[in-house]
Amino acid sequence: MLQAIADGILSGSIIALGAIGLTLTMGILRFANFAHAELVTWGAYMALGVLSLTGAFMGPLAPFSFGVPLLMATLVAMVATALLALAIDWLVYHPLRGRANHLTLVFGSFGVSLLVRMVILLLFGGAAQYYSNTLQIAMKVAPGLRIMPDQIFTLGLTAVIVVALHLFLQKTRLGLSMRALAENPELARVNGIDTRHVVRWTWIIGASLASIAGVLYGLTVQLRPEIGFHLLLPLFAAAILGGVGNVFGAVIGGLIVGLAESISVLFIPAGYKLAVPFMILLLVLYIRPTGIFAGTVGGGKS
Amino acid sequence: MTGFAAYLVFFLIVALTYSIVVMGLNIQWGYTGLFNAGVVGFFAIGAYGTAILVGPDRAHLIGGFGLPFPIAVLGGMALCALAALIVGLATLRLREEYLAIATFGIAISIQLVALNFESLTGGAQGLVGLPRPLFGLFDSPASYNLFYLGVVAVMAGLVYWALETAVRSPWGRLLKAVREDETAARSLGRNPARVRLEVFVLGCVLMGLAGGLYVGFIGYVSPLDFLPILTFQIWAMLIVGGSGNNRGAIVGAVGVWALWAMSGLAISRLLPVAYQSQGGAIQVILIGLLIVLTLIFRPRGLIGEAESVSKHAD
Amino acid sequence: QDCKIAVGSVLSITGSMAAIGSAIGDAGKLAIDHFNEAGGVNGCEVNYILRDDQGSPNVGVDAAKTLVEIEKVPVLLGAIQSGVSLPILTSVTVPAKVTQISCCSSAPSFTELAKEGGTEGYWFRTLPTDRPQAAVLATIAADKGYKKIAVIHVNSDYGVSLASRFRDDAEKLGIEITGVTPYNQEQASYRAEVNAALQAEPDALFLVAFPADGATVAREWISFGGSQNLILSNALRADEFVESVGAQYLENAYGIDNAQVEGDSVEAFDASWKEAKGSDPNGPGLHVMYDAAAVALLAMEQAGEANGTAIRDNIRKVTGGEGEAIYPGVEGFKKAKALIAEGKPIRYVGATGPITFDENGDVTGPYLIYGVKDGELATLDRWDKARVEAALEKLQ
Amino acid sequence: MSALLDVRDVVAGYKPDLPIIHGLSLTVAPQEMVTIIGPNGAGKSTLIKALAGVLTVSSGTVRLDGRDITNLPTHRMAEASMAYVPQVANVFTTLTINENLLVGASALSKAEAKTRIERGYEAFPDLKRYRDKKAGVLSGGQRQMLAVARALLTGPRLLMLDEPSAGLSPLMVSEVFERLKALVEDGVAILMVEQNAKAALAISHRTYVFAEGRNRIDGPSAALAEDPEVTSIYLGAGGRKR
Amino acid sequence: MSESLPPGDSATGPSIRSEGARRGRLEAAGVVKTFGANRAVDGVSFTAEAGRITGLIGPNGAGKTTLFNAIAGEYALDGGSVQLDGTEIGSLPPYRVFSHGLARTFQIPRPFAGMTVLENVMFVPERQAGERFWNSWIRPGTVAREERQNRERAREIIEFCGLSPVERQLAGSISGGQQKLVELARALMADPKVLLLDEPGAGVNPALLDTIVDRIVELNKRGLTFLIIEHNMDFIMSLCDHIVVMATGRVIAEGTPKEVIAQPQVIEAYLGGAVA
Ligand SMILES: Nc1ncnc2c1ncn2[C@@H]1O[C@H](COP(=O)(O)OP(=O)(O)OP(=O)(O)O)[C@@H](O)[C@H]1O
Ligand SMILES: Nc1ncnc2c1ncn2[C@@H]1O[C@H](COP(=O)(O)OP(=O)(O)OP(=O)(O)O)[C@@H](O)[C@H]1O
Ligand SMILES: [Mg+2]
Ligand SMILES: [Mg+2]
Repeated sequence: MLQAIADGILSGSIIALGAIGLTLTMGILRFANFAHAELVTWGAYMALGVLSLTGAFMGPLAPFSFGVPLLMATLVAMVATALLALAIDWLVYHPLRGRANHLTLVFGSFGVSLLVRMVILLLFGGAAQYYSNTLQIAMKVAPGLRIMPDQIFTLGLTAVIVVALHLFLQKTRLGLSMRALAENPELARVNGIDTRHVVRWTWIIGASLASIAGVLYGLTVQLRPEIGFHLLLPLFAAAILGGVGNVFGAVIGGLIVGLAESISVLFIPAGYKLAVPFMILLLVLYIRPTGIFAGTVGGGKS
Repeated sequence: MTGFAAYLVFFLIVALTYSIVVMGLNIQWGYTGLFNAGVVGFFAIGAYGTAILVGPDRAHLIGGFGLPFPIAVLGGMALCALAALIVGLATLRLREEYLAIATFGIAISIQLVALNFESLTGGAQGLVGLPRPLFGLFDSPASYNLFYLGVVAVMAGLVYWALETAVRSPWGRLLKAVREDETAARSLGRNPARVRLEVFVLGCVLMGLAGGLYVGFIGYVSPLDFLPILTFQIWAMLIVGGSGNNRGAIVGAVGVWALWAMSGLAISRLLPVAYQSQGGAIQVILIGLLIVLTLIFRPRGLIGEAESVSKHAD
Repeated sequence: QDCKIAVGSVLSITGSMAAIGSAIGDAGKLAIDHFNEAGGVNGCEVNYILRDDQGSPNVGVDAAKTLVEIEKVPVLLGAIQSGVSLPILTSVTVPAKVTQISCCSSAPSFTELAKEGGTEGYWFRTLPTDRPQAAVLATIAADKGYKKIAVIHVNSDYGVSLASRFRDDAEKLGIEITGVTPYNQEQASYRAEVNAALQAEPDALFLVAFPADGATVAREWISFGGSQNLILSNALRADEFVESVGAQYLENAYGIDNAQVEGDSVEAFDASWKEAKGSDPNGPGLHVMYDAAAVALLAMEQAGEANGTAIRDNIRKVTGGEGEAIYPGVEGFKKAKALIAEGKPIRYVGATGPITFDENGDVTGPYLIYGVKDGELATLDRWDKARVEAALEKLQ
Repeated sequence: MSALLDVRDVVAGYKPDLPIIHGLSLTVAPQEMVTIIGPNGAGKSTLIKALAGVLTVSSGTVRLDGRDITNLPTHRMAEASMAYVPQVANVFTTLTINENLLVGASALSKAEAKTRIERGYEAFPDLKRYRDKKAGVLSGGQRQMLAVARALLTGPRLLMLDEPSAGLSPLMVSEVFERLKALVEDGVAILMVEQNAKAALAISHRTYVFAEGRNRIDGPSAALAEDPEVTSIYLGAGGRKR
Repeated sequence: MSESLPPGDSATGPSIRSEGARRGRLEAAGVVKTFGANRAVDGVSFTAEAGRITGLIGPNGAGKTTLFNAIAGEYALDGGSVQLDGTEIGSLPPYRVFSHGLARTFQIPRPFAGMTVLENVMFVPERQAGERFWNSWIRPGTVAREERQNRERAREIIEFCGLSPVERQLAGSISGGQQKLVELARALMADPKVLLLDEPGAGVNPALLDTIVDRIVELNKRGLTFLIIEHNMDFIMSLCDHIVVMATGRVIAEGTPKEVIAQPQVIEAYLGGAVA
């Protein structure tokens, strides 16, 4: 049980990390971006590409399983993912934005997600890949409780990112512009906000977060062209549980999803595990149709 | 009848079956604005419901009632209605993306039940050897397919007529009003929750009907038939055809399915053998491109929303 | 050569089986290339048409229908998943009287369908059913002295039936099964399943999986301190799996596969694969796919005509029996063509060793026990038909 | 007096092939308050939107202080020292009052923004009371105040208002109008659309009367208020007793 | 502009119910609606007598719209009760309140943006047979007949509101003032016992407003009860029999128009120097 809880929290933190980027773009650009998952995958593969090009997986930074090269590769991946997001926005979302029906963008993202996933498949092949072939053996921290250092790292990183992002949204002008754009693009423009500029930054931040999530996922699990796609549901569940646009909410949502999955297996047949986050989601939405925390970008204050 | 004609018959059976699903979705999304992303779940309930009722008795399975096919399909539809009622009561308060994720989750859960509830659904193995209606009366599989195409076409035509008539009456206006502004509709004496539930159930029942027809044709169901990708395919059909228009729904179903099938054929013919194994990915890329390009250049789909709902308003 | 014969194949190139699908496709193509080099079938060049089913029955059925009706293939190779093969069989190949040979669909339902007459004899598969696999694995586990075994299996027809047979057999041999945990394919992580299975601290883990997901499960299992006594299903005999998990953790692992270890026929295949691909043919489905294609081609040659019914009726004439042994590769096929031309009986001994189809289209054959030695997949033991049957006998 | 805003033969609309404004010309001098009145659907809001860059001008020119600002991107209008308050949806309901004002001040330095916002609060004490509340909870009139307050933050030379008095209580109407008058005295030119024609004509210098996307009548407000044609068709009787 | 009233029609219910039968006494007693700590409506009691035009005025943020929402069922009451002709409607959802004969307009217009103006208005009548989907299959004749009558009436009301030129435009793409008129048109189409108008005049051209005043007077003569929020004092003064003044969630004055505007607290809170 203890192990299941620890595990749920830790795998929840990866979900949380992905969900932050999703909730942000969803809140500000006002559509459910189904292609967000592909940004996660893209980020993970870009880091792999950098690693294999530079050929380096130098000595890991104990006690973690990764070292400086992966951190550098992650930075490159963040840039590459942001570029991809900007390109997609320019080619697809921009022409679609401002259409009467904002779900047009959702459908556009269906299409984009198919495209990007298949391009990754063509570029990198379908087989599973890893950043490192050495297995990290979990440390026994208490009787019946084992934890991997990488997981602690993930948890810590998530916490740092959330706080930073929250401060960014609440305290900076760009953050305020993002929240204004989220509500009423035309009014934002009338008020002197260059919405294209804000949209660009939203993508850059969202995509960078996605790529970090992708790398961490690849680090603790594995790389395959479908990883993002299969993370999609937990990501959405987390974002919605927390209330769209609410970064703290996304983290809480991610943890709930992670915990629910890992604890549920102890009580119900594992075959139904996939349904558990949804049942929780349904329950929460039934009581609070806007998620646990009412969803507006930045969240927190009322 | 062989060759291309035989394939065409086969193709149309499948495409028209999907067109019924798309019409069901159209009534939900195109007219009422319900973002049902769990299409495949209701298709599955209709299919399994029919399969369990029509199937022969088997020792290790609970079902196997061996009922006549039409009754089994009706049973499958009734089951769908019940499921949609329950799902609808739980989720229809949610807006757009929220509803989408909730229904998506429900579809996954339905598929998991199909996968894990072995004694009822046959589990991962599925239900095998289901009788096909009136199969014995035909001397060749080809003529049987022709007959089945007739059945499916008549059903699709009936559904089209029924929906088109209903949608171009005040009922259609009611759906649109609920879609546009629920608060206003409520202040004008309508109960949007009831309207949405009604439409949701109706749409899902149509999906169930299509599921039943699918089972009758393939003679087999397994959880693999109901992967989430099918929901995406159905949505692509609706978008390409043009939501808010039943003709668009049919055109979209046939068109997208044709593209899907034809692109496979074209790729297997044109692509050098050494690259054949990339063909699948290219095919999916084509579908992705189709969706994106349609949205950009024909935002209302091939046919687009009918301008005025009620024919009486002209 | 100006005539052409098309052979169709429906496999999962994308979708959930993408990781293994395209290599399987290559194995089929290899057999056809070999045959073409040997002179083609009845003097005609064989054209291999591969279609993707994307892991979905609806796409697979449509692809199969195109192959049968438009490309006019007399024989269809595939699909991988039973859930795709079955609807193709019932709604495409049987009605059109086209022979279907699958490399990889292991569901018992095919046997049942065949017994009911539903396949009309058009169905064959070159991999053995799970019954003997489970028996052999359980027997070895008992010999090794494992007392408590946990089972984690992929939640598909393949996983479910192999896991449940293994459970029955192991329990008959006095082994305690501490839990049978299914996992759904392609999830973010299997930590929860692994933890659940770990609760009872079993001596060993029986893992029924495909290489990609299987590696994830195995890595998490080992990371969290699970026993390194692993029992592996046949689909895990793949370099990809060994590399992903790390060979050092697999020293105590053993698994089963349905190929003859040595013998000229197997070496013939391995060598020609290596020549074509530059690597060893380690991966699920390669040997069996090659054999599926080879059997189809030989039957066509034997029949002297390329139609489904003729192929169906001639498959048993070129396998089993008392004829002269034919091995994989160009030379083998040349020899076969010559013998057939002379009207002499042949007997295909394939990449998986001798093949015999029973009346339901199922194959029976010998097994190998694989493991990891010196960082590579290695063969630890072999079980011939007699030994397998003895084990089965004991479990009756 | 050379015009601050010089609009010449502007054609604009929502769809390219369906102009709503058919070649309209109008001027606003510095420190002048100009009113536009006209029936519902005459194209008043459409014109203002076109001037503010929300809609595309398909022909004609718009000059501000001699500079051609036709079809300048909306967000750069503020730089061109022009502010616009839309008729509907003119506050960010999910932001607090204070944040709404901050958005309006995004072109200013932080310190400058702060002092100007404080000045805004002095002018509209109601807003100060709610400064940390989401604007979504404000009443219709309170929103109107917020929108005007925000538009004034950047110290524009030309302020365009689409029905600033709609929904305001009589007390607030006179307050807002007083404030607009004071602004004009401080050097701001105002172009506003009003249906509260009586009050608008009373304080503005000149008035344009629109109908069907065209400029029907224009002239000094005082004169138009007396014009019988304008009165009967556009101003109404101002409420007959029953 | 047509000043005539839509003809009555027996099949869809007469557009104007026969006098006498029409009542519509709305009585609010101690109505409370709070948002968190904010008591937006804080114990409001008043009566809108049947057949009268009652005005509701007060400073911005006084709680007038909130009171409307509470009466119409949009908000659940936090205290007090609302009765329509003696029937408690305070706890009913909006669609039930409407069925009891109370219709309202929104201060910020809520047209069905994706429907034409005509459809917006035709939507209004309740209990249309065609709103049951099976009726279009089994009783197409009835549906068509009803629709014809419905359309005639809708057209007249649209013409009256000056919306004929945009009848076929989507209600989302007409001007702000026109959207307000669509609100009014829908309310008129509803033919209720009591009609709540939230600032019907704001944004409406004054000339058109005059004819709206006439219309309201005429409908009122036939027995329709009105409760009107409006800041246009000319409008209020010329129309209302009775005025209720609210400020900070409470009723601060009540009486005939003349009485009310003379009261110092009303002048201070609401009118300022702008007394008409
Ligand atoms: N949904 C809500 N949540 C919280 N507070 C609200 C909400 N709606 C209104 N309020 C508050 O209640 C008070 C009354 O608002 P209301 O809209 O009823 O005013 P009003 O009298 O209609 O004013 P106006 O004449 O400006 O329209 C205001 O202070 C407003 O901030
Ligand atoms: N969003 C829109 N999309 C398309 N057409 C529109 C839109 N808004 C207005 N129109 C058209 O433009 C015409 C003029 O609208 P506009 O808003 O300019 O009128 P207005 O003079 O401001 O009227 P009001 O006093 O009622 O606000 C309308 O009659 C309508 O036909
Ligand atoms: Mg306007
Ligand atoms: Mg109000």
